[in-house]
Formats: sequence, structure tokens, C-alpha cells
Amino acid sequence: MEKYTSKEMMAIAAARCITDSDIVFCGTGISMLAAMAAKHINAKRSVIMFETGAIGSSLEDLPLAVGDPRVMYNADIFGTLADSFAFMQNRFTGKNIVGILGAAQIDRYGNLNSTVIGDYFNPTARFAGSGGGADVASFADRVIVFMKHEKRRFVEKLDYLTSPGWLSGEDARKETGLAGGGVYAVITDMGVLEFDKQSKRMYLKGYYSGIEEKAIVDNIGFEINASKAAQIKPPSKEELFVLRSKCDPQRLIL
Amino acid sequence: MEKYTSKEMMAIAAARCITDSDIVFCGTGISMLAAMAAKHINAKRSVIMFETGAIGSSLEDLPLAVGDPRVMYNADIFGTLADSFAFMQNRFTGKNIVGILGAAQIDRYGNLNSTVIGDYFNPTARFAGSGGGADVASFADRVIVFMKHEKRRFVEKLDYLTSPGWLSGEDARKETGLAGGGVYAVITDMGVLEFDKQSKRMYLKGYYSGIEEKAIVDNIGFEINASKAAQIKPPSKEELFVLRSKCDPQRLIL
Amino acid sequence: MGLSEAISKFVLQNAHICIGGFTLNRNPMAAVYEIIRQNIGGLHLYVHSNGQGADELIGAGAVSKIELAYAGTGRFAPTCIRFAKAACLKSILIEDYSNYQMTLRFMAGAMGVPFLPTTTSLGSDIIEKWGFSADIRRKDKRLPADKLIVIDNPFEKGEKASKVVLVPAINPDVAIIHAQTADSKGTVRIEGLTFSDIEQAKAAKHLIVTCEKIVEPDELKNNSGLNTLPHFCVDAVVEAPYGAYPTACYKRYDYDPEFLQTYEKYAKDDSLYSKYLDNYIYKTKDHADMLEKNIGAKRLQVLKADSDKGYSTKIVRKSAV
Amino acid sequence: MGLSEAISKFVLQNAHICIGGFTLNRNPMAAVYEIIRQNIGGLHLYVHSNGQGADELIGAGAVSKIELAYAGTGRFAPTCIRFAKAACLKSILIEDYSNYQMTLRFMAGAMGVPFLPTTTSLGSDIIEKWGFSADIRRKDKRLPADKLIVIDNPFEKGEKASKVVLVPAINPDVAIIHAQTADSKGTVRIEGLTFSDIEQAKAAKHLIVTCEKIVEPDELKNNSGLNTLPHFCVDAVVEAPYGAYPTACYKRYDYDPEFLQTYEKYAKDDSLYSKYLDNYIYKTKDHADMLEKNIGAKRLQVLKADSDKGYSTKIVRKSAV
Repeated sequence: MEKYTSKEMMAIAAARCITDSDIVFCGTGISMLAAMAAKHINAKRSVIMFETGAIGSSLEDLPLAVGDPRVMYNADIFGTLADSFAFMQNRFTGKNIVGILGAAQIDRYGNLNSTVIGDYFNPTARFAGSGGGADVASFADRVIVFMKHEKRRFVEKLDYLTSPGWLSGEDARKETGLAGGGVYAVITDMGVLEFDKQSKRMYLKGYYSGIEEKAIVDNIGFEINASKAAQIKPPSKEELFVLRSKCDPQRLIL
Repeated sequence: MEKYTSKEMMAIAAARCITDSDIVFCGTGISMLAAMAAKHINAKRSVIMFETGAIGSSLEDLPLAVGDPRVMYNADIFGTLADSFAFMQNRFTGKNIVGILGAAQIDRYGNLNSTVIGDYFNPTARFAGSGGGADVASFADRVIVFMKHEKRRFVEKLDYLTSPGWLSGEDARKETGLAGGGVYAVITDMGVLEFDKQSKRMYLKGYYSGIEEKAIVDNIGFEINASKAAQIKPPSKEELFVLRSKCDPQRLIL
Repeated sequence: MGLSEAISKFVLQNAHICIGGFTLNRNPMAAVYEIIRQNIGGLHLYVHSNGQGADELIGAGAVSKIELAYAGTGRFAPTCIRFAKAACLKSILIEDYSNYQMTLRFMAGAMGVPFLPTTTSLGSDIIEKWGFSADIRRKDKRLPADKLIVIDNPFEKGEKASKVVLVPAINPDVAIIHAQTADSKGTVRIEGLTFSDIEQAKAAKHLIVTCEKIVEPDELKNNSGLNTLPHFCVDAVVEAPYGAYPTACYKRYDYDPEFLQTYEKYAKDDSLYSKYLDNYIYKTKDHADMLEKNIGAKRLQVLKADSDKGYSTKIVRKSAV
Repeated sequence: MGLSEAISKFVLQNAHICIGGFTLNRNPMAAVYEIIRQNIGGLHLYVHSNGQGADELIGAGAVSKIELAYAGTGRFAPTCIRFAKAACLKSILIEDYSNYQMTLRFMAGAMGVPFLPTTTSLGSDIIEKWGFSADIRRKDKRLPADKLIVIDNPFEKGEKASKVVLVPAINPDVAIIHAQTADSKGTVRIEGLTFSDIEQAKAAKHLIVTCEKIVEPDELKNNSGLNTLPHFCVDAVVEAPYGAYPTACYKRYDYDPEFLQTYEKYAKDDSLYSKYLDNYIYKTKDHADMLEKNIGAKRLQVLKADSDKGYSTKIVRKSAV
């Protein structure tokens, strides 16, 4: 079997979640690669869309930001920021939207922090802020989150709740008035986590080949159910080929 | 002196109210001719704009509706309905907007009815409805109204208040929360009426050459102050020439 | 999918629909005629200033309720004739808004919010008089409980707060619009003014797009900035040449003053109007057949748009007014 | 009017301003550098995801308060460096919103309404935590009394009513955007994505447009559908070639990875950063001079956009990431 990096595994794990009817809202970096890989492999009819307003982007060259002019190349249509988010908030189009996000911290209910570490009014580290993150998390029918698998990132309590996941669990999200279906997968450099349908608590869905279950659990700052975990199929030769040769031949992200 | 029709006099009387800094929102018919005449004669830098979204229309051929493709020819920009009305509601652009409207009925405070005659739920005549009328009347800094000078049209009480003028007079308009400056001139086939700055009641500002003051007052269904009325300057040779040769050479409206 | 199939699939009896265009421009007339041909009734129609399309649907008895800002076709019919008759006969229920309010209502539907704010029409009877009774609103779950709601601006405290009018979102069952071009996947390009077609299209549960020409998939990608709707908004895309006739289609053909004048004559007289419906609509099998039998290629040639102007320089408009 | 005059006339000390563009695209950098050169301070800055422009204004100490959704330039600076430093040092006050909220706030300003509704961010700290104190809001009449207001949807009655977030309008004193083309009257044509530049431009009391090229009056009328702002919105239109550099200008030139990498190196070190400000900004008399002294024609040639792609096919981006 071919060797591959954890980044490659992550991109492929996310790509596999995307289907033909999906409209994929992606951010910068590995999430863009996941969307591109899906479009080349398992979801050729999916649509790639950016908050900046580019819809149906061809992505012949890898953009390094969602504002990169490369998102404009051979797009189906140029919208505005207002248009993009309206497509998410609108329940007819929003139901087909899959969002892909990253964050600095995540809690057991998939809520995300991309704003500050420490007190909001006296931070020890400041990040870029919500961007479209809170919007995607509020509206998109399904949200995939990329995380570095570190204990300080999987926390009991977020320093700031930027992007709503399942909030306090159970029906909290729905009762709050959020429309979208919420976070449904967290993809890390060790494995994939999902959420219990009832309690909305995070559980370990699977681990990558060569990763020990214990290492995964030890690197999460809250209790996690690993009883259902299974090994995740490594990237196939075809998946790796497409990712490397078609999505990021210059190795800008990989 | 050249002969002219009352329609020509009306178009010119309205055109004279328009200045270089104005953005003219016009409807179909004589109001379009007034805007065109002003642009050719006394307000060359004014901008002609339609609720349909055409801004800075060149109007090489006379449109017969604000949705006529002729409003699109050589426009500065194509907006949408939403854009057009937003330019009116927005106080930075709205302050330069002059609206030109017609109506079936008008009352002493310049409120307009373009919806029904008779009871709203049991009408004897039904008209097109507000269209952009209520919007222009709510937002534009100055509104000019074209009316047929008939007693049944200048009424004590409207059957339906479609487009707000000065409402019940004095400060009523401002207190209601309307932004625009309100109706400031009513141009009929007999003369021009304006509104008292304080009471906001209609008064006779002027009469056309050959029209008797008494005929004007008799054809208004409410009491009207005619003490300040003066004769209105007939159209000049140049005004008539422009109106006839440049605005409506085919005599579609005139 | 053909037009006949698209209409029968999405425009059900009693459906809530909206149609694009403005007065005598880019009304989806091929679709309007097909709805009439299929005898679909009880429609709840939303338009801002649609004009010809609305009047023909009302004239054929397809409409039970209408929410509108304006029914007219400019100088050709300052008030739509069958609409005015239906209003006085009370054969349709009417709810009046302003153009901006209807536009905002479609926009709210497109944005997925329950309402949008404005200050238009404060102090007018548009605020005071409600055409639909509370009972009608209660019975149809697709209708908001209120025509509109006036609130105090919550960002201003106390008695000085200014008033704001909240207009409720429209999310029709079906929107129908006519465009110049679409690709076979459904990406839509409208040339010239779009009016509020885009908002209507996005607000609807289903969208039918008729167009002058369907091109190859991705053929419109060459100039993304000119495209107006992504394919994932579109449920059916149908090629319908002259699909806006007798209204105009910018850069393709003009409105037809002769037809509009003929229509006026028929529309003013109830007995003549049933002949109009028979000859122009019921007895023709589709839009192409209607054009062939009643209009003719020669007339269509006269209506053809000048490539610079975008409208016909050959039609005579004087007699029609 | 030259850029120097336009900035000194409209961008006053303590002004509320917004700047167009997105992360590393079409930021009005010539104007940003001129603001820094003129030592204008105390600015209240509104941006959604502006990136480079915001970071340089903050780095130069021109900003006292910022309302934003995002400060980053994609892979080049996932968080803007001088912004992050200022946040931790508390040398600027920050109010956080989401991108859609900031977009809606500009849109509300453009529409002339006090707020727009959305459901985004319900349950998040964007709703709960307010960066500006009530005191700050009270002291500056240009600020709304509340960061945002959550209400029950008034169209739904009783306890089942869903929540709606109302975000307040922004009407900045000045908006500055950069376009590819404008005519000398001020009609603006932006090519490619417009982000929320149009809403920002319409929301502002005054608008400065810098552009790559000014053309003759009415030269843009040949294709009205491509134009994005009418001249009556524009207070100053200034020709500023490479006015978005080091960010990209679609169809004209790409962002400059080398510059962004250099900027990163300077920005991370306070003592180096003052050298950056000196050499790149204070010691250059205008944008052309900055480009000539620090970048050079040869480099600009490399950045030139491929006519098909709209961006450079010659730049090396690997090392920069």
C-alpha cells in the first residue's frame, strides 16, 4: 500500500462525506482540497461554492484564500457575500449545503471557537474571528470540521463560542432557532468523530490505520465514547492519485 | 406666440422644477416627457431613473412603460427593483430624488389614490394599484404630481390613500415616520398647485395663460386659497422645440 | 422536460405561484398560456407589476387570489382590463402592497428570513386595509398571519422610536421566469434588467425557467459575471422561443403593439374574450402553434430586436396608444 | 481630485470608515497607505473580512476601534498579525460579528433601514459578548445603542415564535473601494466578485473610488449590465494603477506572495515593523513611488494577470505558504 500523510487521509475522509447533490461551502486549505477531491472522485456533480460569492468554481489552480481570484475562474456565476449566505439561510438551497470548517477549539457538542484564547476582553491569543464560520454553522444542513487532534483543542469549555454546533446537546440547537442540521463529523489527524443522534455528544466513529484508539481518547479533553470505533479505510490509490495530481500538484497545502 | 397643448404646458411646467443635481424617478407618459425635456433644456446633468432598475437611461426612443426595453438603452447601470427603491429609501441618495406621479384622486394634503373608487372591498372602479407610487411618495425628497383638473379627482376625502402626501397636514408626515420631503407640486391641465409650508394645505400657485382662476377653483372639490396665484410663463419656443422634436417626435404621448 | 410536463408537474391546482417580468417585458407568457390550456385553477398569484401575464391568468379564471403592487401594461392598459373587471365583480380576492414591499417580500423569501423592514407606505391605506380576512389567512398555512406589522425601531429607545413596517416573506410553491439563455444544467443568464426575477426564483420551492435558447452545459461559464441564477435553484429548464411574446425580451424581440391592441379589444368585452381564449389559447396546442396560427413569422420578424438598441426599430407604436 | 486630496478631504481624524475587498483581493491599498502617510488616527473601521488593508491600518496605529467578522489573508496570515498583537495589547477595541452579519449591516445601511434580520449566530458568543461598552456606544452618536437585538418573530404568535437576530445598519462617514475601471463622472465597473463593496459604497455618507483606469464619460454605457455603481454615489474617483497591490485585482494583476511573505516577517517583529512603515510608506510620497522604490516594474510584470485566467500564471506561491 502506498504511503500517505495524515493531511491526505483527512482530505480523503472529508471528500468521502460529499455526495452528488451537495453544494460544498469551503474555506481555505485542506477543506478546499477535500471539496476538489470529492468533485473529481465520488461526487462529480457536487457544486463548490465560496462565501465570497463564487458559485460552481472550476478551481483549475488551487486558491490560497476564499478571496483568491482563482475561485473566480470559470465559475457558474458570480454572486456577492449576501447571495452566498442567503443560499445557506434559505431552506430550499440550504438543505443541500455542506459546510467545511476549521477551528482553534471544539467542545463535546461540536461548538467551535475561532475567536480568542483566554478571556474575550483580555485574550492571550487572538484569532481571525468568525468570518463565515458562525454563518455556515448556523445554516448549513451538514457541517464537517477539521481539527488538529490535540487535548488543548478538544476542551470541556470553549473560551468563546464562535460557531454553534449542537450547543448544550439534545434539542438545544433546534430550540434556539437555528435552521441547519448542525455539525456531523469532526475529522482530525487521528480519526473521525461523530455525534450521538439523541444526546448530540461526540463519539469516536473511526481511527486511521496505524493510530491507536487510546492515543485518540487521551488527546481529547473530555470523556468520549470509543466503543463503536472502527478502522477507517486508508486512501485508495485512485484517491491519492487524484488528490496529488489534480487537486494540489504544486503541493501548496499537502 | 406658438400654439401649444395643455399636455405640452404640463410637461414643461414639470421640467422646470428639475435641477442639475436631481435624480428623476419617473413613470409612464407625460412624466417621462417632463424628465426628458428637463435633461435637454434646464437640467442637463440630472439623471433619469426608473423603478425597474434602469439608471441613467439615455431614452433615445420614448418608452411606453417603465418596463419598456427602451429604458435600458445606453443606461449607466442596470439595477433591480430592490436597488431602485433602496436608492430612494437611503437618505444620502434619496435627498436628491424627485419623483413624478399620477393618480386618480388627490386630497388637499397631496395624498393620492391610485387603487379604487368606492369601497375597497366593493369597488365601483379598480385601478392598477400603488406600483412604485407609495414608495416614491414615501421616500423621494420632492414629489411632483400630474392630475387631470376635475372636481371628482380633487376630493375632500380619498376613497383609498395609496401614496402618502402630507397626510393630515402640519407635521403629520414627519411624525408618522416618513423620510422623504413629500409632495411639493401638483401640475394639472389648468395650473400648478403647491402646499403651504406650515399647514401643508394645497394652494393655487399659478394658472396657465388663457385659464381663468375661477375655473380652477371651481374644479377642485375642496376649498383652496388662490390669493397668491400668478400666471405661469407659457412654454418658450425652445422648450416646445425640444419637447416636440427630441422627446416625442412620433407624438406617442403628446 | 417539455413545458407541458413542467407545468403539470409543478403548477398544481390551488398552488401559490409567482411569475417574473414587469408590465410588458419578459413575462413568461408561454408558461402562462400553458397553465390556461391545462385549466389549472384556484391559483394564488404573487406579482409586483407583472401586467400582461397576470391579466391573462385572471382573464382565464385561473386565479382565485392575488397579492400585487400593480396591474397594468403602461400606455397599452394603464389598468389591466380583466383584472379590473374581476376586482369589481369580486371574483378574485386582492391584497395590495407597494412595488418595494412586494420586492422585499420576495427578497425575504430568497434570504430565508421571515420578514424585511422598510418605512414605505406608513400612514397609507396599504397599512390600514387588509384584503384577506383573518379567516382566509388562518385556513391557508402558506399565508402569514398578518398582512404586515408596524413596530417601533428597537434600536431607538422610548417614545422617540421611529416606526418600521415589517413585510412578510413570500415562498411560493412555484416561480416561473423567462430568460434569454440557459444551459442544459439550468444555469440562467438574463440580459438587461432582471426586475425582481432573481429574488422570486430563489424564494420559490420550485422554479421553472423558460428561455429563448438552451445551450451546452457550461457554455455560459465563459462570462460568469453575466449569469443570474445557479443551476441548483432550477427544477425545470425549457426552451420556449418567443416565450415572452407578446411582451418584450431584451436583445431578442420587442413587445407587440398590434397584439396588445387586439387583446385590449377582446378583453373589454366578455363575449369577445371567450373567443380570444378559444382562438389564441385553447385551440392551439402550444406556444409555437399559437404563434404560427395567430401571429405569423412575418410579424415576428418585424418585432426582432435591433442588435444595438435591444428592441425593434420597425414596429409602429402610435396607433396602439 | 488626487488621492492625497481625496483622503484629506473625506477621511478625517476619528472618522468611521469601511474599506472594500476581501482578504487578499481588491483591498484599496493605495488609499490605505495614503491614510497612513497622512497620519490620520482614531479611525473606527468596519470590515467583514478585509485582511491586508485592515492589518496595515491597525499596524500603523490609525485604528482605535474595529467592527469585523474576520481578520486574515488566507494561507499567508490565517490571523492578521498586527491585528492579533493589537487585540492582545488591547490597543484597539473590537466588536465581533459574522461575515453575514457585517454584510447585512452594510446592506441595511445601503437600503436606508435601521436593521436587517437573520438567524445566524443564535446561541453563540457573538450574541452574548459585546466588545463595546454601553458607555462607548452612548458617547458616539454614530454607534447603535445595541450590538444586536434578538426578538421573537412577530409573524408567529405565542410561545412557539422563533427567534430572529436584528443587526443594526452601518452608515460610515467614508467608504473606500478599489475598482478596475470608472468613468470620469464616477460610474464604476468592478470585474469579478464584488464581495460587499457595492453595499458598503451605498451605505456610506461619502465614497472614494480608486481604480486602475479612468475612462471617458459614458464610455462604460456600452454594457450597462457590467457596471456596479452609478456616479451619483461617488464623491471622488481617483486613478490609482496597481491601487490594490499587494492584494489582487481580477483580470489585472495577482496578489504578491513575495510581498506578503516580507510583510509577515516585518509584522511579527515590532522593531522591524517600524522599519517597514518607514521604508514602504512614510518615506514614499505616493503609491507609484512606493511601487517604484520597493517593488519594481519587473515584479509587477510577473504579477500581471493572464487574460483567460484573470490571475498570474507566473508567480511562485509555494515558498510563501
